[in-house]
Amino acid sequence: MNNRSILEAILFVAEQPVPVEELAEVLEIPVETVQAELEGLAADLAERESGITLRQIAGGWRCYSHPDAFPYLERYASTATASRLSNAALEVLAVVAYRQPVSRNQIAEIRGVDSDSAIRTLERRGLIEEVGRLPLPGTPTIYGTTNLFLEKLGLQSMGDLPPLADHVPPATVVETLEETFRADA
Amino acid sequence: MNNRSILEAILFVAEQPVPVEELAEVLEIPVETVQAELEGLAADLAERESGITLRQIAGGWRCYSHPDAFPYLERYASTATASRLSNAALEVLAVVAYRQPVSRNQIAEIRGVDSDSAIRTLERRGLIEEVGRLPLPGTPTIYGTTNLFLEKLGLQSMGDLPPLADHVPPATVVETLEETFRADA
Amino acid sequence: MTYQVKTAVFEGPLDLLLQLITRRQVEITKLSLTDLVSEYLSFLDEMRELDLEVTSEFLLIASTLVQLKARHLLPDAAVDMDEELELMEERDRLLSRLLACVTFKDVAAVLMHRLQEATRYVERSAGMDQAISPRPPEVTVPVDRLGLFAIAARVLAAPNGEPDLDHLDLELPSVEAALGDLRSKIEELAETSFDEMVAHTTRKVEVVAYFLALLELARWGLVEVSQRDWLSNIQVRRSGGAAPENLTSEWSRTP
Repeated sequence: MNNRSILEAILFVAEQPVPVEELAEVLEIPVETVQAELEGLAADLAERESGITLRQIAGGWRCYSHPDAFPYLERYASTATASRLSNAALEVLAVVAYRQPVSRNQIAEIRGVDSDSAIRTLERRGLIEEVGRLPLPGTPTIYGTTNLFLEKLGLQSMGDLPPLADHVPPATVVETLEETFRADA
Repeated sequence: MNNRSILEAILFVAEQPVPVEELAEVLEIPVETVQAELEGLAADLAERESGITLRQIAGGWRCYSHPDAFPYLERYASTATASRLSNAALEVLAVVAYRQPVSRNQIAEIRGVDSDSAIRTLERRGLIEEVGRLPLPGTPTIYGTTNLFLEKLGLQSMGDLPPLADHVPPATVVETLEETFRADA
Repeated sequence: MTYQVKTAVFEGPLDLLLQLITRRQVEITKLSLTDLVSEYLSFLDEMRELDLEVTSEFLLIASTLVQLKARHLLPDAAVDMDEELELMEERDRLLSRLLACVTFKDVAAVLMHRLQEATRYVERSAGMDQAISPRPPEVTVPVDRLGLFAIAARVLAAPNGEPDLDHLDLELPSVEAALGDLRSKIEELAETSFDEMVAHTTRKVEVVAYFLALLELARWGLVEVSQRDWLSNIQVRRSGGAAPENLTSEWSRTP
């Protein structure tokens, strides 16, 4: 796989502008080479009239959908798939519902994966909201569910959610451990 | 902006696989045209060795980074890769995939060993789920695979799984086994 | 000791039988029922000695095998037709279960391969850019309260997924290596701070390894550590004492 394709793959999944130095480090090639490849890639995308554009912005590079596609994206956003929450978003929603108030880091820790974009989605959809800040370095935001959440789930109050405590016996953890020791021959 | 670019832009922002019918509605063109354009786009991306691939999966289309770029993405994001399933869990998953809907007892019968903890693991990972109850004493739960299973395995539908017959041991093995166990040999 | 190694690799009676069979697959055409039965039985003995759980399933298979072997050794003995039929049925059942077991083991390997392949495809989850993204008119939550509860139970029950020892082994930084590094640094510098010592690390777990190593050094009396208050940098100073011979850390890895 060539450098340009690797850069394309990274910028495809990136959730914010990536500084050219960071890309150079990941690929273990000089910064100048990265810069040249990115300029080439951006020109390429523009030339073949791709639906994706690559732009140097806010100290880094990032992929965006092409502005001309905007009216269609708007229509797509109102379709069933786009307005349905993804599996990742549902998992984050479940965590927030049962563990609120909860911080970004706590959510990521529970799920074992970075959950920032799912959190953003839920915030944008009005299902969760900032409810405060933790008195820690960086004063991390903590999240809780909204009234819209109650409405969407047909709940009168949070008390209507089935209680979790009785359903998570610590035994399962023990069993998982046990299985890992036993079965993975 | 041409149809192919619009589709590319939509699939770039999509957070889950998008059914072809939905895309047809957004673009107001026939389903067949969309399907053809998507196949063309997928071939295009593959041909120019793009870092992005387009795949038909779990009932829709979705963009992914190219698998060859994975080691670099891991370095970029230090992605927590999903922890591996144990052999026991994989075997249970295989049984459920091909014999669904299937009960706990039926699974244990096939594997010759109690499989409860592996079933729980798979359920927790969202790969299998309760799909009903048998009308028997104790109303045993029966299990089936989920949509997440399709997605995690890169399958479009259950029909994409290789036929079970392909995995039955070759005739020579069967014969030898049979011969060994034959009393009047 | 070898028993434990052996017994750890099979799961249940069918699995055991399969392993005994495939162990000789080199010469599968010369598979002898007699050998197979004696091995199976000796295994059951071993398991009993080790106090492993021998279920009725193990015994059932053993008795079928023994019966088959007896019939095998005495082909001309007068037999009860009913018993004979029953034995044949039992044999066929065992055979078909073995075959099903082999088949699904094979499928499991394929599924694992596919799962591994699929994780290499990474999807974009950033969604639309906030600046240009239109607000969706109506969000749909595709589950009800019980569905959400089920998801919460699943996600919260297994923080960070399954514990996987293989992974741990590969990815955990070694405390021993950190110990070695710290010792040479402290020899060189005489006085430094914890922040400086871990300045080169990139992962939190590495910092943890260094911290554990530092505690170990302090315990051995090789360094003195001090801290002004609980958030301030930890100061590390080489203490006068010579290093005792043959220090072993409790973090040493046993092979």
